[in-house]
Amino acid sequence: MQQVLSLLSDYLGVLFLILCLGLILFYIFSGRITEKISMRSIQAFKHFRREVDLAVEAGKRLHISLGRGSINELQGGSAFIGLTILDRCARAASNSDRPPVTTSGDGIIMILSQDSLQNTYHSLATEDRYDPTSARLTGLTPLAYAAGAMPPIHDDYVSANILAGHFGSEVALLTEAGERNRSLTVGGSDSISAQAVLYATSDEPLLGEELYAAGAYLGEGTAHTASLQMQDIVRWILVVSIVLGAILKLLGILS
Amino acid sequence: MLEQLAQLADPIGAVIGFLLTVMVLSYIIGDNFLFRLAVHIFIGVASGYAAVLILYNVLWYQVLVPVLQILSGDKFTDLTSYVISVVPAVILGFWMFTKASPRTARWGTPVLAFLAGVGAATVVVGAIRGTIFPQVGASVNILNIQSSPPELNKLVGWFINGLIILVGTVTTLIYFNFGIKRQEEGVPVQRSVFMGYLSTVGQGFIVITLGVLFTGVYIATLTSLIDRIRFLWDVILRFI
Amino acid sequence: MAEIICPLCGKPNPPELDECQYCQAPLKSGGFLPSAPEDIEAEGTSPLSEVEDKAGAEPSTPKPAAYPEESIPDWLKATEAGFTQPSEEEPEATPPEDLTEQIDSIINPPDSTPTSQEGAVDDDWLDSLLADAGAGEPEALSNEEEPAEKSEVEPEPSAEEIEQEVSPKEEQTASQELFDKPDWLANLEASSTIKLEGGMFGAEPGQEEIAPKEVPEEESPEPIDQPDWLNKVLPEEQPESAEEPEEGLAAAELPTWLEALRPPEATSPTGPVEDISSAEVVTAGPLSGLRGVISAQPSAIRPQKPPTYSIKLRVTDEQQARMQMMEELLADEGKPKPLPAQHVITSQNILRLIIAIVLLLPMVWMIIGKRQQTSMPQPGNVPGVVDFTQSIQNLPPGAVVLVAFDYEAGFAGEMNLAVTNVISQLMNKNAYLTLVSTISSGPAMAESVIKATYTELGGAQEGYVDYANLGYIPGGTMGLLGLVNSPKSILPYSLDGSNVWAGAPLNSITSIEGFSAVVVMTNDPDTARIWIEQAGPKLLGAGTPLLIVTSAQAEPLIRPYFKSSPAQVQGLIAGLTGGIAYARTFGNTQVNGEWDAFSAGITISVLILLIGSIAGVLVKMLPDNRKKES
Amino acid sequence: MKKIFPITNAVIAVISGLLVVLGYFFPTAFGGIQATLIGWAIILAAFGLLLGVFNLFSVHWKKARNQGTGQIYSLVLLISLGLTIVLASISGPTGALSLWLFNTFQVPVEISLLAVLAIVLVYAGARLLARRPKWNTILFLVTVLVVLLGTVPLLFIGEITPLNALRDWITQVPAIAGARGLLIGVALGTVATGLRILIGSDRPYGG
Repeated sequence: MQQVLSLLSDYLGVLFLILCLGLILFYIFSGRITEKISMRSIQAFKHFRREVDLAVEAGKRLHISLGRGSINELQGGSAFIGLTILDRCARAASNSDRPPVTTSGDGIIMILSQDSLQNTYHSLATEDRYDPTSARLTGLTPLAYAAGAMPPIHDDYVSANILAGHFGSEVALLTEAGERNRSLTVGGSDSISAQAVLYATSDEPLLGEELYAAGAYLGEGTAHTASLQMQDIVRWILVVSIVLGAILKLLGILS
Repeated sequence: MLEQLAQLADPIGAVIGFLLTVMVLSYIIGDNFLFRLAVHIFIGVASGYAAVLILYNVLWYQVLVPVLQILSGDKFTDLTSYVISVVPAVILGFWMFTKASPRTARWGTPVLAFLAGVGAATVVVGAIRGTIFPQVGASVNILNIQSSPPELNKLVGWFINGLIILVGTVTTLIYFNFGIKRQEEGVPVQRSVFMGYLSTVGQGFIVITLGVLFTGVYIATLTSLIDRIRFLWDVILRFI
Repeated sequence: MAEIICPLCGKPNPPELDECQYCQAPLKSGGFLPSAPEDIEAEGTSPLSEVEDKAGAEPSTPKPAAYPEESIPDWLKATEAGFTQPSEEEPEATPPEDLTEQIDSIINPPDSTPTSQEGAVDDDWLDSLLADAGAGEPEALSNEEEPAEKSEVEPEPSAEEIEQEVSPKEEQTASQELFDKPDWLANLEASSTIKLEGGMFGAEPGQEEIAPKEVPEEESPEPIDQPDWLNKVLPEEQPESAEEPEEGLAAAELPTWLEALRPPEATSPTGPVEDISSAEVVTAGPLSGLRGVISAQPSAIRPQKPPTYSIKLRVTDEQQARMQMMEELLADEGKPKPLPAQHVITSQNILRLIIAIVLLLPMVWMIIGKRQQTSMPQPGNVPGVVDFTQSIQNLPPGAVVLVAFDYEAGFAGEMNLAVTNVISQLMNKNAYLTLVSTISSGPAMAESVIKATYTELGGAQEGYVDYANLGYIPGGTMGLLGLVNSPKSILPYSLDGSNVWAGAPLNSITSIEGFSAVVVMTNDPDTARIWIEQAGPKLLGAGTPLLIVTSAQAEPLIRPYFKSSPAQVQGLIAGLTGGIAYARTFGNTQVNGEWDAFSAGITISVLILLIGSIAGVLVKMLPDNRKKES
Repeated sequence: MKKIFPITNAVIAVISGLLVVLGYFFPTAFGGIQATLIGWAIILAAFGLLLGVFNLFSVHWKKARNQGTGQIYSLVLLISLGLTIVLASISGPTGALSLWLFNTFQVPVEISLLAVLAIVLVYAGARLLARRPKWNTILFLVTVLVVLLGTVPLLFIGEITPLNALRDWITQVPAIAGARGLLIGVALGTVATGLRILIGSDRPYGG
């Protein structure tokens, strides 16, 4: 029993990974995203969609900030989801008078955001409107990045700020600039300290893992909806494991 | 504290620090010319220093110094590992420079695909081994009988606290459940009653956590504000 | 042999050709007029005979297949010669008077009254003429009403040529033959009268006046058989305008921009092409008595280069103005509209200013007065401080300690009190400090703290020597994982370029558990968690203490690791409270009013939050705000 | 040609990601290639930083050339960026000149920016209930007040011992429970995001 458990614990990571991957592929290819399942409403994404349309109509600009996480680190996950949101925003607002501008605090993320913008304009056959300086690196340290992202919020007629990526407490500088500029701020992060600050200072905070559901709520494709269903199933597996494990530990069965 | 030491050594630095502090604190009144000037100076200095340091540590020491050692005939331990682990990276690095211009940007995409692949793998494994397993393990061990305090009164407190942490962790996870079973057509989508209660409890725990973290951040910023007031006063005292 | 002039387009053609090389009009078969006799024999049939057969509308005397030479009247040959070889042969003269009287009678029949609108009158008598002449469908002829076009195309002999050609003797014979004249001649006269009508001899500027001749009346000539080639030619030339526009279809209103695009010549003629009422009447020659006949002078028939239509649009000023306006409209489309600037003074800004003043004043007061009345935190009351102190005390002298400077410069204000005290304790132990950092501002912060702390301890001027600043660990989590396994491979050199792993004391260290203690100074809870989860298990196994100095914002997330059993973190100092408590453990208390200012700030903050929340809700419940809300 | 490029990019991402994952879980077989790929990624991150500084320079160079409000700020940024790179390169990252620049410009401004946040956060806290009048906002504010009151002895009132105990309990029990739930949830989202890239469904590299 002990050897099985120790073997299991060595390869637990692989098993967990295979479980997650299998569930995603199952939902993608079987198309079994059952109609019976729908997603709970998240206020922030409703506001987000309406704000994108208002920005285009009012001739204002969208500001998408991707944080300062590097993709070589654990914080890169939130940067990837920020790029997904950027792609959706750029697609919706590219024909606005003032196309969207994106800021970030990491070199690789800045290049990926330039790529994302350029491909969006290319796919809409409006590549001549693409301006490489609309994707900006504003600073290389956390507070330099936040301070550098404030002027675009104040100057560029921004109507909505979407903060999606890895932040620290410096995210309050961005929400403050948005507040003073009277523009809507929708914010989410993988750092829970930043989530606490966003909860108090932004108009529409994204709590916990709601940021990672952006792809599914903004209609980025079946892969996003499938991975959301994977998260729900794995969540219940973890809940059951925690409760069972705690009971067994309490009873002393498990050492 | 650090500034007191700086003042002893460098009055000019202290005066510049004083001016920059006042210019930045003026943002409390509103966005103004002084604040922007100070912020742009700071961004230039901070980004410049970070660029020099990272290039120094990575490009200078890991890429160029071994080459200089080879050229100067110095015994260099492992040429093969250098060729394997550094030369391809430098080639990929210069290839990535095609991203500098929109026209050639398309050619640099393979390098970014590689970086995204490696980054995604790190992120996935880091999340599994660095967060999920440790946090689940800690939650499971919260009521581990072997780590229970021997005294009876402490035991009760330990058990109640453990139970609350267990319930809090589980209900917080349940609150974020995205999928909702649709009863029938036309009925607005809602959670089941039992799930509703669990989610509400979870939401309570989440809000308490965010409250505690918000307070921590606020205390840190308040301390910084006190430090700035003391620094300004120390510089004033020094020059009066 | 001389070149043949094409009767249709007037261009010279080689004699051997049957058709004009330019406009494919038949040369030999005589266009309007039969070509030279030899051509006819050569072909065996004469086009005219064909015409007659085809015309066949009226039962006419059967003509021999080929049209014999003798039956062509001399005057006509002469005129044809005039057409084809004006210079060489001597045209046979035909008495002009008889011809013109004939033609006059046709032009001015007894009942017709020439009116100013010649076009309308000519049409009626013409129809009647054609009906008499029995020339097939009236339309065919009526198609000839467009003299303007024909005259442009047909090179006609000028009046002088005809006069020279027609000698008095021929006139005599010509007039007799008129009575039983062949159909083609009738057609010719009909068409020529039309031409005359059409102004064949238009009044050439500078020509002398030719007095109009009285044309004797004649019976209406036999009906003229319409030559087949004329039917072929004429229907093609039938301009659309000839068809009567169906009722009910209003003339299409062309849009101005289309109107501007049309070349000037193409505009359809509303009035008569040319007003020939003022032209003089021909006095001599077969066409005498006709008005507006185009003279056959070479100067009259000037071979013209086909008119070039300029593609320059005729654009009026109004259209120019409209185009300008359109361009401005399009340009405006691209330009983003300037939006109203936000005004600075708003109720929110004022509220913000009041809160700032209320919060700042008491703290400034405490700092200025260096007030020290609030009870300081005791080391024992702050969990983690005592353990931290003990872990440092337990270090052997000269111990090798890994110190990670992972806090941002912004948090220096809060954390430097604790950091400098920890570093001074380590310096007192003569510990060898190995400085690393996972953030870019770390190495500079580490170097500054080492120098400042050593100076404060009253150390020698050249500074503390027992340390190595290895600088920045690139790659975040991955780099840290590498450092845990093999610090040497990740950071082979110190920042000043020396290979510190070669000599003591670092040469004995192969992995992270080789250090006597690991002190991590960070403000970010994630960074602390990565250190604990990546390095923790190995350090725990080796009994190496993991000590953390952090900010107040990270304390809630790190404390569980300190309280877990076994503790993954063996010592914790958090924020200003932890820093002051740690400083007090070895008597280093500062009297600068910071703690009292901190206490005042917290108290005022609580009041602001309470009052602000309650006031905000009350303001919201006011009736007008509620209306605005709904 | 149009289809080949995206597919090759996706294949590169999937294969390199797969090798690194295998390296983590089967270090003996794939550990070497994983370390090499990660080493490349670290060096490429430095090249990425160079491109980032180039972008920072070109954005502000463009602003400096155009007339407008941002012109002088961009000029100031370009001058301070250039001077710092030159001076820090000459004196080295921990040279006297670099430390002077760091302590004179970077440290005071960063601390002052955090100090400004103090006003921002207390103002946001004061307006939160009016903005979002719900039960969880009240619970949030009560938590903040309790933790603040338990952190330090109050002016004129001094220390309120029960509040200290309540503060410790709140920060060590419910807060930890919520934090664990949040961290596990965020980690699940991160795994889902990373897996979408590893199966080539998400292509943030503009495939």
